[in-house]
Order: sequence, then structure tokens, then C-alpha cells
Amino acid sequence: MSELVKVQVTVNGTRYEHTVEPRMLLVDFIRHELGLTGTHVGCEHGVCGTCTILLDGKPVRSCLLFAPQANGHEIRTIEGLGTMDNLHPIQEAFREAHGLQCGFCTPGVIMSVLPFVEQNANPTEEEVREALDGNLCRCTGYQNIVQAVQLASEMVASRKAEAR
Amino acid sequence: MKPAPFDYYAPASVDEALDILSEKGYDIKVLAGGQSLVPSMNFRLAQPPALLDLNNIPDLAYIKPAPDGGVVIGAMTRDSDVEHNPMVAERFPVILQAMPFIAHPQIRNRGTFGGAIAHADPAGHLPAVTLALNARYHIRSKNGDRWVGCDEFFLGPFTTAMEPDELLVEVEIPALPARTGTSYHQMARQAGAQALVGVAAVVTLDPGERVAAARIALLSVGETPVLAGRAAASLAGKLLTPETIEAAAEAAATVDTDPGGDIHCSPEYRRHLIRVLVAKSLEEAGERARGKRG
Amino acid sequence: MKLEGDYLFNGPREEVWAMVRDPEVLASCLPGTQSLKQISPNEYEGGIYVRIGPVSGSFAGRLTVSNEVPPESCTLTVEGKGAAGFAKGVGNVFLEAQAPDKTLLKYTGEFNIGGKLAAIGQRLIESVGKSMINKGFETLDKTLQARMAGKTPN
Amino acid sequence: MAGKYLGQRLKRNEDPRLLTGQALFVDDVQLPGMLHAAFLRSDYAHAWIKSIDPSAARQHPGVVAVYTAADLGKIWKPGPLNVPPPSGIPGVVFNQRTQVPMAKDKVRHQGEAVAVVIAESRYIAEDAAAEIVVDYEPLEAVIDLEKALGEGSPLLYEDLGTNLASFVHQENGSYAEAAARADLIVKTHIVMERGTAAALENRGYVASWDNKSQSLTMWATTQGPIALRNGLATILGLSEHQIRVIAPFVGGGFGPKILLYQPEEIVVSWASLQLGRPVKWIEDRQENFGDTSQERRQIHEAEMALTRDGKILGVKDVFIHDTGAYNSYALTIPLNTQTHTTGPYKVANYLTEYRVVFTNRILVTPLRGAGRTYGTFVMERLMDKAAKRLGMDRTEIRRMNMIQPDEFPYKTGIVGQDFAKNVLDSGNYPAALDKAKEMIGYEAFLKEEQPRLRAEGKHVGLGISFFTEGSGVGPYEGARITVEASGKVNLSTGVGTQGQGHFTSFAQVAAEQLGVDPKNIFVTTGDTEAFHWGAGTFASRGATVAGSAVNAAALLVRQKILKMASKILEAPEEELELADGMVRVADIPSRCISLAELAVKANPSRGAVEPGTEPGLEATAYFGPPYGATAYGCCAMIVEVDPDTFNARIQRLVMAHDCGTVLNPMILEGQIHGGVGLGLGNSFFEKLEMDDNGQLQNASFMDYLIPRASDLPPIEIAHLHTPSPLNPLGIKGVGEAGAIPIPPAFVQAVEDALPEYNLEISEAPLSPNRLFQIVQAAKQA
Repeated sequence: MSELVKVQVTVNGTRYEHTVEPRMLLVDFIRHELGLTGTHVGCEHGVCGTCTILLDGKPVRSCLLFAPQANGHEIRTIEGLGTMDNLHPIQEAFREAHGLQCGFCTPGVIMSVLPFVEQNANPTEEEVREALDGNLCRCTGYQNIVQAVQLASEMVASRKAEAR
Repeated sequence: MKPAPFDYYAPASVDEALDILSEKGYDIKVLAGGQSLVPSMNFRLAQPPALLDLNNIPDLAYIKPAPDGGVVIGAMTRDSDVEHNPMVAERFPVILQAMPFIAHPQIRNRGTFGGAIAHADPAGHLPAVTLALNARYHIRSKNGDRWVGCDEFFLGPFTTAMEPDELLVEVEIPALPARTGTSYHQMARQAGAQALVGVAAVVTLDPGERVAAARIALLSVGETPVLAGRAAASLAGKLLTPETIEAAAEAAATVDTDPGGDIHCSPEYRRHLIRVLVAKSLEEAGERARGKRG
Repeated sequence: MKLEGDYLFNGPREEVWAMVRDPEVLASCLPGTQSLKQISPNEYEGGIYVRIGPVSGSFAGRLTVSNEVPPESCTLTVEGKGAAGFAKGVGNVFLEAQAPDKTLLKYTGEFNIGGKLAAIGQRLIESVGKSMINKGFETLDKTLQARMAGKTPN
Repeated sequence: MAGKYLGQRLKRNEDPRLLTGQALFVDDVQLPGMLHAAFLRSDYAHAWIKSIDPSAARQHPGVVAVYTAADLGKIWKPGPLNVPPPSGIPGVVFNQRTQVPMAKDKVRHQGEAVAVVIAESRYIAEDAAAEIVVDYEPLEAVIDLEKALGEGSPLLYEDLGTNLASFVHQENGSYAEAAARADLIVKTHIVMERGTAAALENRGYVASWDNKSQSLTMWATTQGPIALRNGLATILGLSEHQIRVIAPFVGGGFGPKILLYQPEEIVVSWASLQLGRPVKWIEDRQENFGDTSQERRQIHEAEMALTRDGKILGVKDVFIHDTGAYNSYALTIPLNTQTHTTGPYKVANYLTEYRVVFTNRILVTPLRGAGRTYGTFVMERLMDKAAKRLGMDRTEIRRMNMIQPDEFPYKTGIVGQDFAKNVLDSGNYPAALDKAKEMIGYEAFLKEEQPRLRAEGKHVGLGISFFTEGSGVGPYEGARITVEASGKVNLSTGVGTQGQGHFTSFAQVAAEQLGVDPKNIFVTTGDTEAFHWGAGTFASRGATVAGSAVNAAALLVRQKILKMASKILEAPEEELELADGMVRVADIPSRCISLAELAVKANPSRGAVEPGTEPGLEATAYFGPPYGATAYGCCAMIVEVDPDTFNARIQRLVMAHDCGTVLNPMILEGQIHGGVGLGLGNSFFEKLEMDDNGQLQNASFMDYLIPRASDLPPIEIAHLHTPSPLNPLGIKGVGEAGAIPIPPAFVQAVEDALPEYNLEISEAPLSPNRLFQIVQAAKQA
């Protein structure tokens, strides 16, 4: 076993400090050390997108980082969006458009497209499909995910407008 | 699919990194973006005894203009930062054209420009693109700095001219001459999948629209990124016509390369793709060169 | 995977044969070979640490020489096993004297891989295999030159 | 028959949990003292195990135990069959060889488990597994289906003396007689290849034996929790009541998660019993490619006899089916092939015969589509070929051979997966064909658009394919419904849920009967503590069979409610209505009582329950259909082929579909969308590349390609509604619908896009490389 290293990280606004083996994958750290099991594991080789989180605001595969690499960084996971009683607009859009079935890929999908949704008020279907290409879904044929993302873009944009 | 144990080094400076590298040499693996290395480690295909993580060295991430009109890209610059850089887009649109084919945005947010070059995957996009752009690579070790031109850099699959104690610190891409057009085309089975063949073409025309210089680099066709020298030579001094383009594509598919097969692509299909994609890239690069009267 | 090819050595056939038949020399063609131990007149075992792109790890290797017809031909069987899977290559090697100091080595054979190497690395195998064989021959030729230089009184 | 809740596009009850990361999946289970298992698996496809030396692994720090087959004692034996071979077909050969918990003397496929390490973490367990030394004597692998049955082939089972796992022959009428009087006979040789389900969640189990309560709790990614509990009880020598199996949220099933007695289920639960600590095993993606069952490899020699005006006289289909190293699931898949080949068509003379072959590959069990896919592919290819030969329109030849709406129930005489002679229950097949043609714009496309696009240099083709989907088979499912004192309704059933929306659709069924908002109905699926009896979620039967049981139970509770309320409100039952959680007298809404109050009265704390009545507003009911209901549909698509790269893209896809009564159209459409996704995979992306030595060449998502968002077109769906007479709600299944018609429609469209080569494609899946080769061959011919 190699020397343990300290990992200090802010996840969804909460600071954590844990000591782990350097080889621990970031997704295992988030899930099993921090107990935030909303981020899922699908392939552990960076292709399926299920483990996508935001690292310093950008979507990355948490299965392709070692926990110590997150040291000093900020992470956002699905648990950092809305709650069951108060869904984030993107979560609401997924429910409204039936953009999930088994729901296993969903947290990764949502974290992948969250920046896209925030930056695109009215994306075309083609743009949305491109934005979704880094995430595999086996249940939906993507049809309703595409619609959910389009709806989410509208909802986020209109909330922004309201806030102004 | 959990990686085997390793010793972990995360230096904060290049000098510190070079010290560690010179001490460990063959037994330490450099971790840049990790988007190719970590999957291998998760599969336990790669079990390096130690990792040298460069991600804590901010000095290696930058995009700078070169005095000649080119650019210099720090080895740890994230692919997505290159992809969205206006200067790169203006000076080397071919890089921008190739970028979206590198896996997926989530991977490009983490993967690095230098990491892809040093990894030297014969199917990698960036080795071939920088080869077409006649880049040179700035390499540093405790013993000093050296620059290796792209024609001498790629020695075999995943094998470069770098020694185990050396680090790639930046990539220098020279300015394109006037009347130069570039193009990138590839065939993959789906977005983000391995390219079956990819072609980067850089074509410079003389004032009479004849080919003054051409560099055509191919990926996924051999042991390294391959510069299609005979194809380029066949165009020298000629107008780009359907006939000369076809002849060049033929040379690329039959003289410059002897492609092998894999489960996605038989050698015959690969040859076919080389013909089609070289032709398409030359045509587009030529059009773009003509559009730039400079 | 089928293997086939040739390589022209700059040396007499007997010298080339002596090299091919010398497992230490053969082992030197593969970077990372750690040790080699003779376990029978025609069998050798050793460890090798491979580091090529996505693969890095230790393999236990075994080399068997059979069907020997000195200095013309033999069959080399190379087997390797490690956490990443296994590989087995069987090559029939023929040496043809083309001139007093030119020997053409021809080989035909088959190369099979299994486990993760095959499952994850199939697209790489052909190019890596070709590259390793060619590099190996280059190393052999260098060794040959060195040996001959050592033997020739200048 | 849309009601207030039934048939409505209601948002799903389960979504808030799933969307916020609060839904529990098996790998989310964390227990104090939990250990982690990693299996050592064979790299060889076929080898004798000469010895296993686990001593180094046992010494590894953090390792608690290492077990091999030899350590399992009495537990080690081939598992029971999941499904028996069919009764009622004469001359069936069935050589039973089921999975073992870990290989003992011989490994029969790459990925087969040979040892397990139980350690403090998965990381350590994997480290130690690499230290186990296994001495194998490799054997020649049996991969090629035809060679496997030939003289001198190596054998998977020496004692059997053959690689033949099964032989089945069925014939209705006489094909020979039909062929003798035919004007035309078209023949085809069809090859379909294996893919994998690739649910995004891999398999996983957490077993926790509690010594004090002498009970085992097992969280499992299973589609059949009750069957798993019963099986484990038998294997481990426990009472069924000592085991609780929980299938929490499951990240996609698609078939393989219904397979029981999987080695890891047995080893993990047994290890927990041995060690008195919870043990977790989560399959990783690489393991999934080698240890989770797969499907879709058959070779068909088929022919069709027709009159010169296109009427089918008979069909003959002789095929080989790959079952892999074991046949634990018996003959469900090839039986489905047999019953689905003739599909919607009237085929008076039908001969169907197959041999099942053992090969050195992971075992084959149903995967979304489950045998129907090949049958449909074979028949639709024959139809296309016949249409071409006769110069007929491809939809016309289909229409003229279809079973007409007044000909139901239609008996085919062929025994299917439920061991009943196949009967098609209801439908309007020509209407679905017309609808799909209308949606895709059939005539206009062929006459105007295609010629115009061709003139522009575009290679665009149309494909259209019809299919049936036998669904909703028995034996039975059950449900229990309780109105609680809070007014909330509790609903439990024995099936598991893997994303089908049962938490919502079952609530809708109950809500309709009880007049309760579905949001107030708490549905439990997949927990053996909540319901004791059931079979599982497979064969598109969850909604049909369990949904019908829910309806039956809700009806019983409704009757109890009405009976009680009638007394209390002093009004006849016929005058009462149930709505908004109340029972009201229809004309006098102020005379009412809430279900909550009724529930309290039904479970009095003093006094006495009347003799002959039961306490509580609760009922349990079961439903078992006599045979399966047959859904059907017609799919049409427009495909563009890039003549330079031979890449093919579906531009538009329409589906006219009939699965009887619709519980929730939103969920139903989602099922079709997902099926289409897999269908496209089976058409152009998903092939497991196996070499002659049984080494899988693409055991990762880097090389095994699953369709992505930009690979799929928008999907347009139209519903037809022909209720099934086989259940009171008139429901039919839909789970596999999308997957079935895509490959034949896709290859037809590709042929249509490249008419200059006169292609005859007889395989699936294709790939750009394969299409290139097919075109090259056609150019040379």
C-alpha cells in the first residue's frame, strides 16, 4: 500500500477533509468516503458519462481522476442541485418530459448538460444531441432526454429573465 | 476495475518534477490529463509503480502568441481551452476543426494538449494535426532543454524521441505562410469514437494557385502518425484539380501507407477511407487557400 | 494474428544463427527483460516489465526452441503471462545465406493474445507487434555488428 | 379506455428521488463491517484447471478469505434450471447443463469465475485476486456454430459426447406439400450476431447475514426478487422466511438480470453466512462483458413458398442457436423465434426446426427482443426478397398475407415460450401498416422525394417492417392493496422494477378503482418482505400481468369500501362514487366519508370484527393469463448512406404501435424509444467481436459501441388501441417492441438507398466496414 494523502475538497458548498490512498478514484471518494451516492459508476473507463460531476464548474469524468487530484478544488454533484420538494429547473424539466426511466445515467446526464443549459436559452435539437453525446443512456433512446434538455434551457432562461 | 497501488508525486514546479523524473526514470509515469492513462490503470493494463502528476504546475498551462505569428501551447493546457481559444481559432483553424473529434467535451475538459502528443497514440488526433502543422516540441530534462521537430518525434506506437527523464513542456506551432489553407476530416463510427482514419492537410499555393507546399498527416493508418510525403510531392507545382487530388489520394493510400486492420476496419476499407478523406481534405484545404489571397 | 516477414542481416548465416539460438541475445531485443533462466536445453524462463503506451506491467515469459536444423531453421515459441492477459507467438524462422555477409531471415507464424490485452488493446496489437518485431531485428543487427567487430582483428 | 387516472400522461412518482440522487441502488448500500468481493476470472475460453494456489492472496493484508470451488463444499453444484424445457412438443432433445458457482475442473468461457477474494476494500480484493496462481491447460475453443456440431470438434462436456444442447422440430401443415405446388420459392441464409444488454448499472449484490436473527438480507440487481429468494433458500438450506431479497432501484435490466442462480449471487450470500459480515460485490464493466449473459446469435436457412400473385403457401426455417457454455434458461429464446417468425402473416404450412449448440462463450438468456428479433428479421427478409422477385410493392405483399381483424383469435399451432400453442389474441394489422405508411409518407417519398434526392447525389432509402410481440405471459403475478388509516394507499407486488415506471403506472391502475390521487399511493416493488409470491419482470409482462393483478386487488378493496360505506352512509352501493379519497353519495356529495375514516373503522380497536369479514381495507389478488397477449406494430424509417464512408444514419423513424389499453402513454412511448435505441444498436453498432480462441476483442465501451444521442433520429409514434381479451384491462406488453423491427427495416432501407448495387443483405448487425465489404462484393459480382 502506498502512502496515504490528505484530500481537502469542497463538495456542494461543504468542505471535507479525508485521508486516502492516492489510487482511490474520485468517484469512489465521492460515493463511499463522502456518502454522496447520487453520482454513479457505469464503466470506469471514461466512456459512459454516468459519473460526470462538475469540477471547478466544468463537467469531467470522476472515474478518470484520482481523489488527491481534487485536493483544493470545488465539486458539484447531483445532490447540489434541487431537493425532492424543490427541484432545480433542469430536474423539473427531466421529470416533465419523462427524460429518465431507470434513472441510473440521469445524474451524469444532468451534470454534463447543466453548463450547456445555463448558456443556451434556445438550443436546436441537433445542438442538444451533440451536447448529450458524452453520455450513454440505455432506456430512453435519448428522445425524451433531448426534449428535457430543450425544456430545461427554456425554463432556466425564463427564470433568469424573471430574476431581472 | 480499480487501479493497482502506486506512489504519488504531485510537484508544484517543473524543476521539482524533473528532479523526480530523473530519479525514477522508467519506473514513473507522467500523469497529465489522464484521460488515456487512467482508463488503462483502471483496467490494470497499466500498473506503473509511481505517478508524476503535473496538474499542480500552473506554469505549464498557457497559450501564447509566437513572434512569427504562430502559437506556443503549454503542455498542460486543457484541450477545451485550446478548443475555445480565439487566437488558435484564427491562426490554426485546423486545430479547431479537429478538436470536437477528441472523445467528448467532458474528456476535453480534462485532457491536455501536451499529454496527447507525449502519449503518441497512432490514432490520436493531435499528434497528426501538429505533424501536419510542422510543429516542434519543447522538451526539458534536468540536463537542459531541447526542441524536436515533429518529423523526428514519433518513433513508434506510443513511442517518442523523449527519454524517460524528459518532460514535454510546450508545443510550438509555426505561422502558416500566406495563401495557405488547412482542413481536417476523419471517419469514426460515432461521435467520440476512435477515428478509423483521420487526415489533416495543410496546403500552400503560389500566386498562380499551384501547390507550393503541402503537408498531409494521417492517423490510425500505421505505427505512428504518418506524413504522406509521396502524396504531397505528387502535388508540387501543380494545380489542385480532381485529377491531381485523386493521384495524391491514391499515393497516400498505396505508397505512403500500408494500413493494417482491426475489428472496426479491414485494411481494404482503411485504404478506401484514406483515399476518400485525403481527397476531401485536399479539396477543402485548396479552397481555403484560394480564399486567402494574402 | 498471422505474422510474416523478413529482415536482411549484415553478417554470415552461422553468426546470425548463433544469435537467434542465444536466448540472452533474443531477450535483449525486448526492453525491460529482467532475468532469463534456462530450465531445459531448449526452454528458458524469465520476467519482463513491459511499458508500451497503455500497457505497463510485469509478464512471466517462456521461450522454447524446437525443430532445430542448424543453421537453417527453427521454431521459436514465446509465451507471456501477466495481470494484463497472455500472449503466445509461434514463429518458424528460416535463414538464407544471400552472400557471405548477407543473411535473409524469413519468418512465418502466428501470434495470439488473450485476456485484457485482447479485450481492450486489439486495435493496438498489430501496430505494436510489427513495431516490436522490427525494433527487435534492428537491435539484433546491432548486436551482430558488435559481435563481428569483436571477432574481427583490426 | 382512458379514465381519470388510467391512460393519462401522469408524471412519475419515482422521479424526484431519482433526479436528486436520493434513489437507492445496490452499490449505494453501505453497512457497518461490510466486506468487498472480487472474483478472479478465466482469461481462457476453454481450459482444464490443473491447480489453483490461493496462498499468496490469503496472506495479503486486508484479505479476510479466499474461496475456490473446492471450498464451497455442498453448495457447489450446477444450479437448477430457470425454465424447464417445453412440454407438449414431441421429440424434443434437451441436454441440461447449468451454471456452476465457480469453475472446478474446467473453465468453459472467458470470464468464468475461478476464485473469489473477500477483503476490506474492493481495491485490496483486486490486488489479492491478481496473486492467485491458476495453472490452466488450454484447450481448443468451440466458437463456430457449424463446426461445433461437426466430427472431431472439441467438446465442452466430454460426458455428453456432443456439443448439441437441444433439438426441436415443429411443423404446422406440410411445408413439403406447399413447396411442391409453389410458383416461387425464395431462400435466404441469415446470420445474426451477439450483442450485450449493457444496462448502465452493472450487476451487484450485497448480502448481510445476521446471526442473531438468523436471517439474510440481500440487495440485488435482479428482475425477479421472489424467485431469487426462493432459489437462495434452497441452495443455502434456509427457509424462505429467513431471506429477504430487495431489488431497490435497478439501473436497467433488459433481460440478463432475470437470470437466477448466477455464480455471484450464490457465492456472495454464502460468504456472508460463513463470515457473519455483510459482503458486497459490484460487477465492473469489464466483468460484465464476460460474466453477464448475452444474446442474438443464430444462423438461419430459411425459405418461403409463394404463388405467383404473392400469397404465402409455406415457410421453412431451420436454424442453429448459440446458447453459450450453459443452457440455464432452456429454450425460451429459440421458442420465441419459432412463434414470431410467421409474425402477423397467415402461413398455413410452417416448418421450424432448430439445434441449440454449446459454445465456449458466456451463456445466452433473453435480452430485450429475446428471439423475436431473429424471427422477424428472417421473415421480413423473405418478404422483401419475394416482393423483388415478383415485382410487387413490399407493403402490398405484406398486406395481402396479413391476418385480418375478423380472424382473431388466430391459432398458429406452434408451441411458444409459455408452452402453450401460440394464439394471436387481437389486432388490426392492416391498419397499423397503413398508419406507418401514412406517417412516413410512403408513396410521396418513393415517387417524389427519393428521386429528387438521388438527383442531388444523396443516397437515401426507405425501410418498413412489421412485427408482433408476444408479451405478458404467465404464470401469474399478485398484488396487495391496503388503504391505511392516514388515507394513503399501500400497494405491493412481487415484480421488480428497472425503470418501467411501475411506481406510477400501478398507482394509476389502483387510483382509477379507488378514486385516490396516484401521488397518495405508495408502491413497493422488488421487496420480498412486502409481497411473498411472484415470478418477475420479463417478457414484457410487468404491466400486463402484475398490472392486472393490481387491478384485481384494487377492485376487491373497492368492493370492501363500497360495502362498508353503504352501511355508514345508508345508501345503496350503486349510488356511491369514489373520488378524491372520499366515498360520496353521487347525488348528495355532502353525504360522504373519507377513506381514512373508513380504514380506521375497518380496523377497530374495540368491539369485534364481524364473523365472516376481515379487518382492514385490504385485499390480495392474483392474475394469470391463459396465454400471452400479442402486441404488434409497423416501423418505417428513412436512412441515408454516405457513399464515401459507408456510414448510415436514420433520418426519420416512425412507429405505428398497438399494445391494447394504454396505462400511461408517456411511459409507453418511452419504452418504445428505448427499444428503438437497442434495435439500432443491433442493426449497425453492437457486435461482440470474438476470435476463434474465444477471446473477446471489444470488452469495453471504447470498442463495443452503444448508440449515442446523435446516432438516433427523432422517433414518431402513433397508437392504435385494440384491447386484449386476455385481461380485464385489455393491456398488452410493450417492453421489447422497439427492438424487434429495427434491424429488418434498417437493412431494407440501406438496400433501398443503394439500388445500383442490387444488394441482398442477410445479416445483422452491419457496420460501415461490413457495408463497404458487401458493396465491394456486389460490385465484383
